[in-house]
Amino acid sequence: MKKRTQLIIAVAIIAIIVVSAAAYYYTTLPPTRTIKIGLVASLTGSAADVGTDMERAAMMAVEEINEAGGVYVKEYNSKLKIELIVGDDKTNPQEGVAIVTKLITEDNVDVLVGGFSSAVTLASQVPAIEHNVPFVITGASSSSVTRRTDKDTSYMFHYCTITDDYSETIVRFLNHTVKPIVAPNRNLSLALLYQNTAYGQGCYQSTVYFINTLGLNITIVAAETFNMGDTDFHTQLLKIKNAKPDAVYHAGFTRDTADAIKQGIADVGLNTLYIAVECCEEPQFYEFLGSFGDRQILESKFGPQAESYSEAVDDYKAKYIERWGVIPGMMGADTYDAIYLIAKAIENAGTLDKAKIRDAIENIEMPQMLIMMKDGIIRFDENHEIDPLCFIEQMIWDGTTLKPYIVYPDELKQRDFELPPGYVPGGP
Amino acid sequence: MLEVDHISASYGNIQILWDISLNVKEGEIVTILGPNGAGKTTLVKTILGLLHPNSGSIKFLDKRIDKLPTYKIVNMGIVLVPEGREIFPKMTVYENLLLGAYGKEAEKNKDQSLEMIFQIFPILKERRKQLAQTLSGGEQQMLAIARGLMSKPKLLIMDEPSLGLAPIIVQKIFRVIREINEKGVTLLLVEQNVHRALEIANRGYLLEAGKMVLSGDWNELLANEYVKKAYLGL
Amino acid sequence: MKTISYLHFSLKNITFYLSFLLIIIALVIPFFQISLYLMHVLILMFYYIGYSSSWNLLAYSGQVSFGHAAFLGIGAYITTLFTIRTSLPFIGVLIGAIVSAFIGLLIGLTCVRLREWFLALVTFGFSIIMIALTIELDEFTGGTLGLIVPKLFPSINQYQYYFYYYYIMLTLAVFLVLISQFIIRSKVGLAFAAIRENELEAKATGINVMKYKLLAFTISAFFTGLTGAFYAHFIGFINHQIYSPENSFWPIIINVIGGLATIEGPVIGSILRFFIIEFLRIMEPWVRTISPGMITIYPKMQILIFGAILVVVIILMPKGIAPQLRKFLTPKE
Amino acid sequence: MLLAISPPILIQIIVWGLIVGCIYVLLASGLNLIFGVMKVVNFAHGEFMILGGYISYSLSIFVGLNPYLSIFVSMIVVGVLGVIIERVCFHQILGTSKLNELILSLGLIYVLQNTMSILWTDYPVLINSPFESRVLDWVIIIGITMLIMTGFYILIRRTKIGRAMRATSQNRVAAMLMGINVEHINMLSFGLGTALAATAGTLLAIITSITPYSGEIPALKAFTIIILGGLGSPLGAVIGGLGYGLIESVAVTVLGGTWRDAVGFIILILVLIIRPMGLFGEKEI
Repeated sequence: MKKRTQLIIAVAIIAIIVVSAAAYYYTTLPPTRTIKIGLVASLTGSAADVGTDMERAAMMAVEEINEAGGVYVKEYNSKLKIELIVGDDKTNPQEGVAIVTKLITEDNVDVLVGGFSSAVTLASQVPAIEHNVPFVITGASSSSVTRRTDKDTSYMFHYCTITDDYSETIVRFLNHTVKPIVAPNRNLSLALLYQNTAYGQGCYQSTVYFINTLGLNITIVAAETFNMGDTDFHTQLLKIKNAKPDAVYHAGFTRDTADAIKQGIADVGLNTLYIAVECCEEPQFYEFLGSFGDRQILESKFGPQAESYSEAVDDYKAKYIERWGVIPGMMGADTYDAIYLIAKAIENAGTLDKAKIRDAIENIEMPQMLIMMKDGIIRFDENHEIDPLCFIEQMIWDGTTLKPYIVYPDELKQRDFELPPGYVPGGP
Repeated sequence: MLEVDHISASYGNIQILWDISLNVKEGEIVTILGPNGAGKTTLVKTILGLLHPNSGSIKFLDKRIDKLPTYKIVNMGIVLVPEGREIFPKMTVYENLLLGAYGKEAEKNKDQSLEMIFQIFPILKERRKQLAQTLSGGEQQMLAIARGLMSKPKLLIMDEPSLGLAPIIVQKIFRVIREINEKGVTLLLVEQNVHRALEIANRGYLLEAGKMVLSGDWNELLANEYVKKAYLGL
Repeated sequence: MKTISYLHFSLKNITFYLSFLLIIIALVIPFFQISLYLMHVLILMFYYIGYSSSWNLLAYSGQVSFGHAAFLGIGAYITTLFTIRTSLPFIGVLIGAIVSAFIGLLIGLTCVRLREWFLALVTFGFSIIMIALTIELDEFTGGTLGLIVPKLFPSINQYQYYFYYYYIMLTLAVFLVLISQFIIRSKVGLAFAAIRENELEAKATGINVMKYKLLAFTISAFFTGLTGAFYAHFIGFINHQIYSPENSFWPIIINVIGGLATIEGPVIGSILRFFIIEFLRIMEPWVRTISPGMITIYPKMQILIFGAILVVVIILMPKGIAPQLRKFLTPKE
Repeated sequence: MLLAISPPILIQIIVWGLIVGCIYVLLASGLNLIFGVMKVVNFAHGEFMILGGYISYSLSIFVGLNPYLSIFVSMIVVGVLGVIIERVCFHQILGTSKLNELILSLGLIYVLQNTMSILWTDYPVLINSPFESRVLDWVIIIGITMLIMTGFYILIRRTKIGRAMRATSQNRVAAMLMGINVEHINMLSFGLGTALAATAGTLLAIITSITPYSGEIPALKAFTIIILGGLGSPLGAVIGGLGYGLIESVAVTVLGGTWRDAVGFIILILVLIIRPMGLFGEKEI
């Protein structure tokens, strides 16, 4: 028995070495030239639910472009196909660095796209910076990924809304729409419940910042935190209830936001207006909330569940459902756009030279796709950030399904804002 | 009844028992004598299946038991009152006794056995609701023996029942042992106290350094020069 | 008698040649044109050898820590904070290790009276408390957004950096393996072993148990901090996730799989970890071609398979691989 | 800090602590039973809990079973799985190094988490209670916990099999000598322990949502509880579990959500500095 065990182990070790070597050789064979796009997504770990959506959206964009023949690159004088290589950063900085290094040095990707968690992306973008690989970040919402000062971020592009956008839209909406109804003669009391991560803290800080700079009559009466992955918010909500807010701004992911709203209404009896951020724009969020989501608020920039507001979104939604059998989420939309953006930039550059691609991305000007821009044109500003048009959706429960309608800003408005049933205004 | 045939046994790589044979007939009191570290406890453990012999065989009522797990051996009717009592400290005296009657056969007769036991050890009846760890050493030994008896054993093995007890209690315990034997239980008694053991035993074996050095009737052993010199201090 | 000494001699030879061969291979690898990624994972492999050897030193004294990531993180954070302010990374690394050793001593003081699971859970608790502290003291530590760690050698390109770092980590790993060998063979090591085997007996033979336990904690924390500091400069980024339970469990996994309380355990365990994980990663493109349904599942399958391998290895070889390998290498009589 | 909170809300905070405490009680009692009998720490206990939650969830979705009734089904399913895992895994490494238990558990954690993630995806699920009022849910949860713990207590204290379990946990060799088949007892206690975890999981999925990963930290907390309560002491697990839930709730109120996981360990360390054997522990283990 013992000898056999030894033999098995020896054979197993040798087999692993041989197969690895063979597979390694096999995967590094020089293929015909394609445009290689590396997608960095969190497929396992605490943010795994969002990574899958990014991967699906990216695959769809790549398939569509390839079906149309590919991307014309002048240097090769032919249409090249796109090859998508997916790397899992496991929602962990160490793994992020490793996987981006792999994508760059082993798979020799031309462009990188993706990156979800801000902290992970801050770490994983470093190899991209070092190797001068253009990286279109479509998930991380902290502005620090393109504004860091210790590294040259000229190859980093931020194609998604950032926490500043969320908070600005929310406080403007509160001031414009909610305050006149709830607290016309006093300051609006706002409570925050945020994830104690870079992302949640970003939301909190930018809320404070915009209230102050815009000079709004909004007071923050409570600010509670929770850990990523927590599912129990009762204690924090009770504390918030004690502070008597007029509205609660929850900065978190799909899972914790839905949980918190449900617990707040059903368990804690905090009948107020809950504001979620666009991270929650996932089909599961609506399913999960059900009737509890009635007349609650979601800040967004891409509303596949809402009443039709953009043809591009409707098309994308239909294709996505056909391909994957589920309604698309928000994270994938940025990534989908970004792939098209990259394809366009490569075509403009006419080469696969990374510096030229970077220049082409920097100077890109193309009509908006899924994510709406304030002026309808996708372009990057001096910080390599876009200027997206965010909106506020109000979710309406019709007895069977929860459906969002845009209530702010006025140019997109589909419905008037209403207070949630049983709403209890807070105190000053 | 019990036939141990040329067994040897070891802990890991250290051999403890060499080629040991012994037998016990129904109704007898047989004693295994020997100094500390002679392998007496190991021998008992091997009989009970806590340790499996390297070679040789053990038969009980003509059935091989040397490869059986302990609980099967116990349920066949060999019961050990282990060295150092090994009672269940955080259970009451009564619960300890009930555990003695864990086997199916024993359970059927448990009321009857209890009655008998409380007759022999009235102190246990008094203390039956107390936690076992609160008993004195002598009481714990009595509990251990009583618990063994609850199993309705065919063969009761006692490992050092007199160890660490006051002489008066030892006397009482040996009286009890004889009483038990008179009720029809075969006994295998492992003892360092050669004198006392031979007083009540029919036959005896002498174990030294893992080997059987002597065997015989009680009077033969008592008369043996070596035993006299080495163990009886005569 | 003669045959025994002969066997001993030849066994020593085999292990000696084997380790010699391994080091030679390790030394020449960077001269082949291997991808940076392979360099990256090899550097991490050396890091794991160093980290688990440091953990092993504490375990050798019978004290099993479930929260070694605390020391790893302290070393990393201290060197980062120091280097950001002074731009002297090598001194930072040393200071990181010293502070970590000091914290190790303090944690050791709370742990000397504790045994087994009690000790394990208290050390684990320290690493969890460190997470909360790091988030709470965000002005200082950067909170969850973390800190960017300056490089060990500024202003060289990534290829050179990896090349240098490869040898730094290799040296660190070899150094830590040799130093553990040295400590374990010394009088101190004997005391550690005595305490591990039986604390009361060790006390009875006149060993100052408390002193040696604290010494083990301090030494182990020092080397863990050192490894963590070098690691931080390599990854270039650090946040509270360095204290994650996963990071605390890696040295245990590596040591137990490799062979607990052996010198070669950390080396074998780390090499095996490297092969299993890279093997699963290399299989990915191939798995994608078999079935499209596997696409979203495979990243999870990788971890699942890794878990299953752990279970199987532990059941088949409860003592780890090192003792099996020793038997295998020992010439039959 | 607590004084700034109005009394009705303070009461709610305390009640909530006790409800969470119920989950900890169930979880810790199961872990404690397994530890007591087998002297094995099953770090994958939290994954059995979550699996129980998912099974009840699926039953309530696909079969339409009342979640409070599905507890008993998932108890059986998870319990049987526990028995199988005891036989195939833990039994094999009994008596080897204690760290092997950790590594084995870690392997099981990886396997179970990712299996659940593949089967049920990573999105959180919540079992919808059939009742309108949440207060009723809470009363039922406390009631079910009391019911199950009473049943557990009776099983352990009053039945023959419970006696055999306690005997095995107090003195394994002596238990064998009583004719107890300790391997059966191992299987049974592992199964019972995981079944208790499954109950905790179902209740957890009713009050908050669960994901495949939400069992990791609670298992470690349960372990902290039984260490604090004295290893192997059933009453310690109950008091410890309730106390832990309460302390956690108060700590989040006073210190903030960041400290939720850390506060238990701070208390553990303080207690162990003063009493190295735990609060109710008697002798060194």
